[in-house]
Amino acid sequence: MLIDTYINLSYLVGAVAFVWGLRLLSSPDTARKGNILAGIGMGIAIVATLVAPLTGADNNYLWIFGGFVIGGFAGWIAAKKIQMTAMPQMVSVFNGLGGACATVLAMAELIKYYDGMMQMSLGQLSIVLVTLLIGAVSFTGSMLAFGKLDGFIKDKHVILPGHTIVNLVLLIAVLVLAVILIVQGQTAGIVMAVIFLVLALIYGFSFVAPIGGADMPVVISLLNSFTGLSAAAAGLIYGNQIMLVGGILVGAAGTILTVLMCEAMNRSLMNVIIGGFGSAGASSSATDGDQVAKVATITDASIQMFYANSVMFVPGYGLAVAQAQKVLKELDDLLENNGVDVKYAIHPVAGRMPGHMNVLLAEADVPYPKLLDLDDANAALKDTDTVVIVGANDVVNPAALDDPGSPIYGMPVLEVWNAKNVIVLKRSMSPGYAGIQNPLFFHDKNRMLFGDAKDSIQQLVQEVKDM
Amino acid sequence: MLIDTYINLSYLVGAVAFVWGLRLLSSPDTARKGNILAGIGMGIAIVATLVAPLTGADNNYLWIFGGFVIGGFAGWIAAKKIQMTAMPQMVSVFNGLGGACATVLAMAELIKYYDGMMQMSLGQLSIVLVTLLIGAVSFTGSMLAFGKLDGFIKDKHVILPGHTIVNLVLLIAVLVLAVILIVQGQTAGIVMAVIFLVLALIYGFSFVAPIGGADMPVVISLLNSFTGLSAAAAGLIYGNQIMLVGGILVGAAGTILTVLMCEAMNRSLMNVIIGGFGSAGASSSATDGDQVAKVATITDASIQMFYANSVMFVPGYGLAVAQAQKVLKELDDLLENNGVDVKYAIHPVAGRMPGHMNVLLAEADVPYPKLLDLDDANAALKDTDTVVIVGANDVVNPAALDDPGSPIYGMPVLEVWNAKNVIVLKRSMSPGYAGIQNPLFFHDKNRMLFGDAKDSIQQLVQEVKDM
Amino acid sequence: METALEFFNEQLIMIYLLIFTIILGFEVISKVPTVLHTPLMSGANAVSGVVIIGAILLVRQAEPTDYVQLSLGTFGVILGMVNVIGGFTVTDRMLEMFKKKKK
Amino acid sequence: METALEFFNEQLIMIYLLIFTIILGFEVISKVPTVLHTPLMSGANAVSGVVIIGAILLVRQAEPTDYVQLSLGTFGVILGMVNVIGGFTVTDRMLEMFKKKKK
Amino acid sequence: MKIGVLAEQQDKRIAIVPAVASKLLALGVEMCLEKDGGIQSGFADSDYEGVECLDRQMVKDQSDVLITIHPLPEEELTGLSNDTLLISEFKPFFHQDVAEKLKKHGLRAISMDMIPRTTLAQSMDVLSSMAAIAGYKAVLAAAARLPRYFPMMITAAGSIKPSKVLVLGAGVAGLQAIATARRLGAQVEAFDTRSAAKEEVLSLGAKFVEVEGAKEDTGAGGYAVEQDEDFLKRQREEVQKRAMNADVIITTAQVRGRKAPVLVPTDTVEKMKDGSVIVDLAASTGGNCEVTRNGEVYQYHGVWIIGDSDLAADMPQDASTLYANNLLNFLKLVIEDGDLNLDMENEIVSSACITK
Amino acid sequence: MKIGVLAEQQDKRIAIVPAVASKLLALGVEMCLEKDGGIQSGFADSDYEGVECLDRQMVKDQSDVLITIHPLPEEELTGLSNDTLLISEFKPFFHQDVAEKLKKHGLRAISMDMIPRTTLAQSMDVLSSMAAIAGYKAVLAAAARLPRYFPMMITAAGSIKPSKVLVLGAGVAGLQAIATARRLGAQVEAFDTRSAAKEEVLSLGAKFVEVEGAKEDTGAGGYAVEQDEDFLKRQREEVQKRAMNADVIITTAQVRGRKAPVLVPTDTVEKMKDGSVIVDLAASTGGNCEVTRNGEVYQYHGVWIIGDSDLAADMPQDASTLYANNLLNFLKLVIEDGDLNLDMENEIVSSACITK
Ligand SMILES: NC(=O)c1ccc[n+]([C@@H]2O[C@H](COP(=O)([O-])OP(=O)(O)OC[C@H]3O[C@@H](n4cnc5c(N)ncnc54)[C@H](OP(=O)(O)O)[C@@H]3O)[C@@H](O)[C@H]2O)c1
Ligand SMILES: NC(=O)c1ccc[n+]([C@@H]2O[C@H](COP(=O)([O-])OP(=O)(O)OC[C@H]3O[C@@H](n4cnc5c(N)ncnc54)[C@H](OP(=O)(O)O)[C@@H]3O)[C@@H](O)[C@H]2O)c1
Ligand SMILES: NC(=O)c1ccc[n+]([C@@H]2O[C@H](COP(=O)([O-])OP(=O)(O)OC[C@H]3O[C@@H](n4cnc5c(N)ncnc54)[C@H](O)[C@@H]3O)[C@@H](O)[C@H]2O)c1
Ligand SMILES: NC(=O)c1ccc[n+]([C@@H]2O[C@H](COP(=O)([O-])OP(=O)(O)OC[C@H]3O[C@@H](n4cnc5c(N)ncnc54)[C@H](O)[C@@H]3O)[C@@H](O)[C@H]2O)c1
Repeated sequence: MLIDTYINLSYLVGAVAFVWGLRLLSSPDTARKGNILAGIGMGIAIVATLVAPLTGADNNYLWIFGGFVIGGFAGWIAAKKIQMTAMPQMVSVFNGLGGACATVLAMAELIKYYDGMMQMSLGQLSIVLVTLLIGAVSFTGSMLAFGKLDGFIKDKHVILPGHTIVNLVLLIAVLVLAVILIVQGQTAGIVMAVIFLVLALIYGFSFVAPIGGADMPVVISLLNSFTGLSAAAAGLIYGNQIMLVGGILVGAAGTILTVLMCEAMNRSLMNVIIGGFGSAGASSSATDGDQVAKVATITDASIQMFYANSVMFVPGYGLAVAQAQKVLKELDDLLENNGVDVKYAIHPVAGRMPGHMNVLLAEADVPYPKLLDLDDANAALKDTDTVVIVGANDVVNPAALDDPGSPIYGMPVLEVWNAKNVIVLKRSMSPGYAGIQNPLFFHDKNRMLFGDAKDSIQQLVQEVKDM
Repeated sequence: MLIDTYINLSYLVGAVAFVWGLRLLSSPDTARKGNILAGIGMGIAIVATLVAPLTGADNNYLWIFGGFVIGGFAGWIAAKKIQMTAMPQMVSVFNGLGGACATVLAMAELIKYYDGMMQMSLGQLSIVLVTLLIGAVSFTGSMLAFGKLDGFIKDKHVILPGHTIVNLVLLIAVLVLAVILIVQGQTAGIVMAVIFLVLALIYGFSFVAPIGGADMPVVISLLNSFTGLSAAAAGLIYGNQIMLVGGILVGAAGTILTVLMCEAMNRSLMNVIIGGFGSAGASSSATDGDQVAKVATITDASIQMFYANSVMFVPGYGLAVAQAQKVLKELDDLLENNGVDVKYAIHPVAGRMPGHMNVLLAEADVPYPKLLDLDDANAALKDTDTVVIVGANDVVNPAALDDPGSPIYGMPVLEVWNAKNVIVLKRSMSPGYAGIQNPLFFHDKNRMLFGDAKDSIQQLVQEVKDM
Repeated sequence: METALEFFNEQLIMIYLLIFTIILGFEVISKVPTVLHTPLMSGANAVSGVVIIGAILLVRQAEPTDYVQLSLGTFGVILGMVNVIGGFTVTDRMLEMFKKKKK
Repeated sequence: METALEFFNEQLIMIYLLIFTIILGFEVISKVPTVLHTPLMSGANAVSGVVIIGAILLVRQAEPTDYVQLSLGTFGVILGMVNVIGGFTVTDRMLEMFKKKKK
Repeated sequence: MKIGVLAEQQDKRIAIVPAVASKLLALGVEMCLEKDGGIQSGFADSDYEGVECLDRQMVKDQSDVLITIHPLPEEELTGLSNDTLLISEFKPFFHQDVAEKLKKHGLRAISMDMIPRTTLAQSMDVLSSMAAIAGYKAVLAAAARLPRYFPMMITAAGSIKPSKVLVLGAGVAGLQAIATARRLGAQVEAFDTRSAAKEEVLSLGAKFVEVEGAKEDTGAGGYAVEQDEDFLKRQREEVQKRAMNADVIITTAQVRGRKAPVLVPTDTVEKMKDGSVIVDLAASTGGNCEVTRNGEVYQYHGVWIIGDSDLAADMPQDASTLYANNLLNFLKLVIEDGDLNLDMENEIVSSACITK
Repeated sequence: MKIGVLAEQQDKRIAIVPAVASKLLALGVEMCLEKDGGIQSGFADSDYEGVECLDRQMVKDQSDVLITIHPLPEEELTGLSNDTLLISEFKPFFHQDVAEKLKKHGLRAISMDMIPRTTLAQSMDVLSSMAAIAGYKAVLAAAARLPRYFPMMITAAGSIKPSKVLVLGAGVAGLQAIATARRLGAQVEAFDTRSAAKEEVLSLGAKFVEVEGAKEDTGAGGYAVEQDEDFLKRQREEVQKRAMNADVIITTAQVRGRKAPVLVPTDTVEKMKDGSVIVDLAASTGGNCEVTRNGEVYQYHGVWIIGDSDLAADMPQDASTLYANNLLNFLKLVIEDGDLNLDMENEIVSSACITK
């Protein structure tokens, strides 16, 4: 009685920890605490499950702890070793394994069922099959998403002609098979169950295949909500509330997060899933021949500014064209209020007339001491965390220093690549006044933020305010 | 069976409607829909309750419909007739009646109980007593809040010396009596229950008494969450889920709302409840002799601007002192983006040098055509919804027109009182350059928004952005 | 103690529900702009009129001859109805001014 | 049909709970800044590792000689554990960069 | 009643412009104007509709009210008929005998510079409107002389630091100078002894030079009072420090009825950078700079000294318009049904009338 | 090798300032300067450390490289030793025989105005640095002359509308003029035939006057090409419309090697308001205004015409500094180990060298 109460209470606490953890996770200030809280909730739930009294059970703790050690170690190493930039694909892998776990649970039930070791009601059988299906789709889907994100699987490798039709056919096949399995009950046999599993796995793969590489984060979020649902379904199998509540919670949160992610990309979820579009449209890089310029999102850029100790703006003619000097000052003020040291590097020929940048920045009331000329700026750039180039181009062209064939070879430029991160705000890859391509755009440290400078900075202001 | 399902389903739908309704209510765009949705939920719940099959019940529908007609009519008339400005006290009354309803229900149970017509477990009795207590406190508390807000009860009429002690004693007495009632069970008798009721009613009154008139909205919100809790407790008595869920929901929402309201006033809830402070501190008006200047909150001011068709800013020397010209332009842009027509009325002697306002507004890049001089402005003011006076004083002084004794009698001024609403942004009631008091501040149409103009405008910008 | 534990284990789902409802109540409100404080308070107040359900049940369950219960119940219905109808109507009036536009 | 109705009436509170949980899931996320999309996804993924509870139960309930079940269960535990530990750890790493400050 | 407007002899402005003339005519008075009086401000005789254009002597003979900006020289007073009302800037505080002289000739006189500096009278306050122009023009004159850029310029041919402008005396002219110099991109500092000035200077985004212990007399109607010697010394030291760094100094400090205080002594000027500019708007009352020569522009020790209190005359068209508007606002006060009515109960009229 | 710097005869600037001189010495050359050459720009001989100050003839006799801003008059060329390198602005596009003459005297010459207008060469581009000053000064000159306020002023003495400034030719000088006029609070419109100019004008917050159908030659190295007659006519009409409303017109339009286009014909000037100002920076190549007199300031039909292509000389100190920096950047290119090395492979050197 008492022990039951404790177990139930633990599950309740665990469930609330999940809810509250996710809640805290959705605000930058508290996100870390939220993650830890959810983790603690999980720990409580696991411990409660381990000590819960089971009638007639043999416990097999050795197996369990063995599993803990292997799985825990693998997960920990993977999470610690992975590079910052590769984290999304890591999440995808973890998510796939969660789905696989649910599939395994469902298979275990089915084996018992078809062995005759256990009976199931129609409802229960349906739940098990749902668990299996969703878990399997989540598993292969996540793995493909991982492959695409990591780049070793290219869209063109996996997209079939008429892929939408193929998917539809597969889906129907899976559903029909499920109905057959339910109707036939125990007479269906394990083989048919395995066929069902295989079909589900194939469908998961095929579901993700046509979706463009750039849309993978959305897909991972969607698959994540699938995994949540499979966990909830598994919770029904075991009559376990925390699995149910936790799973449903993730299912709901994942769904809404997916929708939000689509909105942030100005796409509909349908549009993403039907795919094809994604691979062509929101390409994650701009190429020139075989060189690839990496693209930053507003979010990336604002994080790189907000969490920097020092930011250097490099204004150019584009700042003037966009008439973005006042919003730039607003961004400056915001960052300064958050303890970021903001300076402006003024190249002598930036703009289209001598002193062009001075005129603009004076208009925006940027105090004179914040303006560094070429030499001071180059000295300061080495210790700068983030350089934000606002519509400048020729004045930050490294070819001036290292390409004797370049028409601007020999001109002193702002050596922005000495800073830790560089972000270039411009509308396209087109060259500046001198009409020459800028190798900086393809530099490792650089990310492009395409768009009119004023628009981009306005969005950055909004984003930084939200932090 | 089927009918039960429908009833249950209706309650479920009603509960979800409550949740979703409150959710929609918390965003300006959807608030109205939210209110309607919650109302529909209530309707569904009431209908379901009316048609639910009751074993051995006689229904007495005539009584019920009689009550509906009387109560509905009274509520509707009251709500429709009340003046915009008196709405908070109306809410307080409604809330008090809700609390009274719960009290009545509890009394009905107690009467049956002490009559011996019904038995109750200890738990049930406790719940009934809790319902009674909370409902009664909510009732008298709300009524006093109404009186204070409406102004016919003054703080000084009801505050006793050492009121906190009095309240503490009362609270202890109520609780002790409750314990006695529970322990004695049916032997206690109806008289003791009535004493309990009376004590609870007194406590409710006394609880609100020391809290300052300006803090009444917070108190109403708190009492509202009490009413919610009493409804939930009543729900437990009747084993009715929608009362339970709805009540708990309101209890939680009301509590958090109370906290938010305190935060918005930069106070703690404790601070408000202990009282005294409130009556002195956040006074809702500034007085001069027997004249009273009404004060606007940031919220009031931003609503008056955001929902206006035309806004006229009247800049004065205070704009320059606060160096608020750029934020003012930001506010202007925001309003323009929302379809408000924004103009600036420049009085010839505003500021401290000829053209002072021109210099400032040019710095903020306000286009020339937006600036109206005295004559144009006075012509336009008649059709202006909201005038916002930013640190100007002498140039909007009506004494120049109608007080022959005034040292500025005869000077043409901006006749801002011809507009629909006027808001004055300044730091205090102190006079301007000419050193004379400004009757405008006590004008019916005018509200003061005290504080440094830059601070105030920055807050207005934030608030308008949130709309 | 024993009964409390029993109650807890039996009503487990109910307790989940209550706690989740409370969290939901918090959550739904926590980001409301100050402009909406008063209308929201008013709306919440209208919802708290759900107590009328109890009054209806009271009347319906009462003996047709038990005038004490009938009167009390009907009084409750009246009070509750004022709260419900008045509450929603007044909230709607407050919200009228928000109807105009959106950026 | 009948059974479904019965199920509904019996599991009423459970259904309330499920629906409220869904709303709560929506609510909790709906105002998240885009900066947090990825960490939040990662965190939610870690929570979905709760499926490990099922795997633990499976192993605990299995006959010590039923190696099929035991292996499957243990495999499930491993998979789930990777998800849980890896998920929370990677989320924490993502969130490290938020630790600095607040305006 | 006839109002006569004479051409200025030492100035390009004219006291009444055509737009104002027609408004005056609408008040029911007759008007005459000295021929070609407005030509230097860009107003031809033909622009003055309804106004007789006569030669100077005829205007003087026919008018009941005679308007000029600068007072008529004494020799011209003799021919005027008794009781003629003269309206000019007589500066009775500096020329203390002027009222006596006028009375001797049997004339009445309104001195526009004696209009009180109150909010009500501001629309007639020629000192304000002319001072604002002077402040604006002072900056332009300085910028035109300075051999350096005002704004900061980071260019391919080198970086130029912004010029430093120091404004001494932050009255109407000083404030306008501050605003104009800031617009042109200079770094501006200012100083004044009135305590309200600090806030006013800051309100224009400039820096205020602090010197503690200034005397204050709020009873002086907004005008500055004389400061004691110790204060003036400390202040001169502070100013000297700033001046040595300044590219441009604009001085506007005046004390009513006294010689202007010396704020920039010779040795300070000598320490200034070559090519720097001092604009002394207080030149006519002795100058704030020790080496100022009233009405002259010359180089002292490599520093340009512009001693000109009448810079408003350099912008004759707008200056005349504003001046005329001021006059119009005043005349509305004293003209009733086309006739003169000097109401000595009225504070403005009685302050301005110096021959009562 | 010895570099000699001569004083300017018609100008207050000096080609090399002390700070640049010491940098040149550091390159290993010797230097001499005509006595008191820098005095008008604010640089005394004593400021030039390590530089010999000699009289003019001695400088000419001793130097291998002779630097001036304006070219030496022909009579001074005779005495120079063979192979002396002259560095000046020879304007060979306008004086097509200049190269021949120099060769006749056996001299080599670098013309600073022939430095290509490329990004790389911008730090040596004296046209740019001087044009920027000219644009800035043009506005100041106009504002100083204009009898009206530039900014809008709503005052107790009446409301003043902002002045309208029309800038024709939005090259370096034009853009700087736009920026400066905007700073002073004027309403600015601008026009240019180059299509890129529109964006550049807008980027300074001014309005662009649209005239459709301008000819464009991107091959002309950034310089404008001549436009056909129909276009010029329509443009003149548009300009005329704007000009009639303008208070100030600043013209900077030049076409390389040709007489400057006439953008403001006589009848337009005649229709302008009294007291308006035209600053014609193209005066030296014939002027954009038909009535411009090069080097003169006079009033035509009530409109001030300032015909001055050398406004930079009015700001001698900063102008000299910038000019000298440009020279320094160029000389770094041609001085190797203290000796001259004219690398004709280098595009900049070969373009600038007009006697190859
Ligand atoms: N300072 C002078 O006196 C002067 C005079 C004449 C010429 N120049 C030359 O001009 C150049 C100046 O260098 P710079 O780096 O300032 O300019 P730049 O090299 O011309 O580059 C400007 C960049 O701004 C981007 N841009 C334009 N409009 C934009 C907008 N609305 N939003 C965001 N980006 C925008 C353009 O890229 P997208 O089109 O992709 O957006 C362009 O690449 C030098 O080559 C210099 O020699 C200077
Ligand atoms: N234009 C000219 O040439 C000139 C020259 C000299 C004198 N004047 C005189 O100055 C006056 C001008 O009228 P006005 O209406 O512009 O100014 P005003 O009558 O002097 O009033 C300015 C108001 O701004 C408020 N204020 C000051 N700092 C503020 C801040 N940081 N934030 C918010 N409010 C602030 C002050 O009230 P709190 O202290 O309560 O905040 C004050 O009442 C006239 O009397 C005019 O005659 C004009
Ligand atoms: N009420 C109105 O409408 C109105 C109109 C115009 C002016 N005023 C006020 O009249 C006052 C005088 O204005 P003004 O411009 O005619 O003044 P002004 O020309 O008499 O003097 C100019 C400034 O010099 C300052 N000054 C004097 N001695 C000084 C010293 N030793 N060091 C530094 N500064 C010194 C004065 O304080 C004054 O600010 C100001 O306060 C102004 O605001 C009021
Ligand atoms: N690459 C560099 O670093 C650099 C440096 C300086 C200048 N430039 C470029 O060189 C070009 C010329 O500059 P500049 O100031 O020496 O030019 P400029 O002095 O030769 O001419 C001034 C302006 O007048 C314009 N113009 C010519 N005919 C006209 C007509 N009929 N109507 C109107 N306008 C007319 C020209 O287009 C030019 O913009 C510009 O494009 C400038 O951006 C480039």
